[in-house]
Amino acid sequence: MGYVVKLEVYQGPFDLLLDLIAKNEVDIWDIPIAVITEQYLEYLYSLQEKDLAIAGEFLVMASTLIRLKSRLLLPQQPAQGEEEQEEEDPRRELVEQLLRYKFFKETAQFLEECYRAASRYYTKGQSLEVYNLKPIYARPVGDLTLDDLREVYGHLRAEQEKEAPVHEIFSRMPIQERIALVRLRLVGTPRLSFRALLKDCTPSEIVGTFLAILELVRLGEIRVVQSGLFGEISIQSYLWEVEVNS
Amino acid sequence: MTLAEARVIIEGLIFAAEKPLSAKEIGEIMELDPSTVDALVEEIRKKHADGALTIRLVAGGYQMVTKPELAPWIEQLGRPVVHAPLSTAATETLAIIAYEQPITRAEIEQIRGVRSDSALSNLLERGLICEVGRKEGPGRPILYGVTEKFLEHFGLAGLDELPLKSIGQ
Amino acid sequence: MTLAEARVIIEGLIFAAEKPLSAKEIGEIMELDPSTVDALVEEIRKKHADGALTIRLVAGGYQMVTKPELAPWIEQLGRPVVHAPLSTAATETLAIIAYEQPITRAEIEQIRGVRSDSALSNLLERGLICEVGRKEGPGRPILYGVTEKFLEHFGLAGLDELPLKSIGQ
Repeated sequence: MGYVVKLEVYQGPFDLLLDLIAKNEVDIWDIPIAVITEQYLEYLYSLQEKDLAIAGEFLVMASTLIRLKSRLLLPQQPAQGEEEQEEEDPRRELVEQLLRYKFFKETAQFLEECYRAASRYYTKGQSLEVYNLKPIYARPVGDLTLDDLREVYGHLRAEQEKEAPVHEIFSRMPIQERIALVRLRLVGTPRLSFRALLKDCTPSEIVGTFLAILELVRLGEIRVVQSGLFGEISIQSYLWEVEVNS
Repeated sequence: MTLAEARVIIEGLIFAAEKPLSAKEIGEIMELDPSTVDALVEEIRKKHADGALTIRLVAGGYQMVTKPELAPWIEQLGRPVVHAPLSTAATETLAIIAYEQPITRAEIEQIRGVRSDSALSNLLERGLICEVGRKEGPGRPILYGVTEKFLEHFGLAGLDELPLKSIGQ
Repeated sequence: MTLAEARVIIEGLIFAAEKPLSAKEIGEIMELDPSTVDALVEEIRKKHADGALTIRLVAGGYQMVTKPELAPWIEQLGRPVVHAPLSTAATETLAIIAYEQPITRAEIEQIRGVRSDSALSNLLERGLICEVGRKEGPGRPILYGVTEKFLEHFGLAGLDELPLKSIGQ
């Protein structure tokens, strides 16, 4: 006489534990850890028998339960003479996590009901094609005031007096980042073609890469070799040579 | 503009809009008080009492929809399901984000007790959540929040329609 | 199914369908005679006489639309009112143009020290600046100036009402 093990799908170890607690009709604040641990492990074994993979989180919880069980088995040493100290229940943290999860699990069920109700309402099937105009700006400058404008302008002029304008070409990709990229590409490679380095680069990235290479040459990290006029430019790493020779 | 004319215009606007229209948005277009808009929407609902349509409040806006009892008939049209149901994992993840936003992936996983990256990427892809910033601290992890589409998916007028969270229940 | 019920279902179907629905298609779903469908659609039209919606026959099918006289209102929907604040780049650019106009893009970039083309196109799109001519010289670059909309927004009668430049304040 066989019986069918009903394999329920649990969202995770909390879900499984909550189900075991409900089935055993026990108080969540007073979980019989020994019983629940046994049933929890049984469930995992049943999965194993079915050759089902057990997610790591379930195993972590199993070890937590076993640790809890052994802690509860150890006799508590009553503090003699002193006023009775409230021992922290070792199960407390787990229960709080379970309750927290339980709330969201129930909210998810509430949301599923909302969805079932909402999906019975249908919106209109066709959009009226004609209203694809550009946005208008009711307040084209937002909260900007005249004084703001004057201030901004004043600052700009003051800045300009101080120093000659410098074009920030590389606002998106500072040269430091480019240098890091080139270094990264050179890891474990004796040489790299300049062209390969520029693949898929925007113009400002190309300029940035070029400057990065000059900087790396200056730092003595690389040398740049060109076989002939208009030939492939090859970037060679000194660091790699050092690595190989050492 | 008489109130009756205003009522007709509001009906037209709600019908034609591609997304739920708030009383404020309608009010701005028509130069009307949002509370007047609300009252007129109520009138429109009444006028449609014996018809197929109604106006529901979803994601903070008004949207014209068919009455739910017509669903079996509408299904026969074979419209593709716009809002396919979510997996339990995704719904749980959404529930957490709705209450705890802004929240990181690690914090969500802490609550659910399981990895949630595929649920998250599913929700992002469907536009039900979005990145709302970065948390200060190591790695500056992404913070997630729910979108208006979330409310629409579940037919909620706003987040305050979610059940009260009684701490330590 | 009573005729009144059928009328409501037809209204819902036409509203929810993704394309204009012919009387024949409706009749097939509802097991009704196409001529009955036509008659019921006529009734629906009448029920909407004092509302915003009507049903028109297009490409051999029925389609629910707003009444034509509402068009000017509906058009407002396609033009979302944007209260987007100006970016810092756009604000700086606007300030420069207000004080230095007529001015070329290159001159603006000289002052700001950074490229300003997207700021310029943003301001053009918002109607705050416009092209006011061409500068003599190589390439004859476009000269920009502020618009009446700019003056209107800041409540200025003219440019001479701009606050005095206080440089290095």
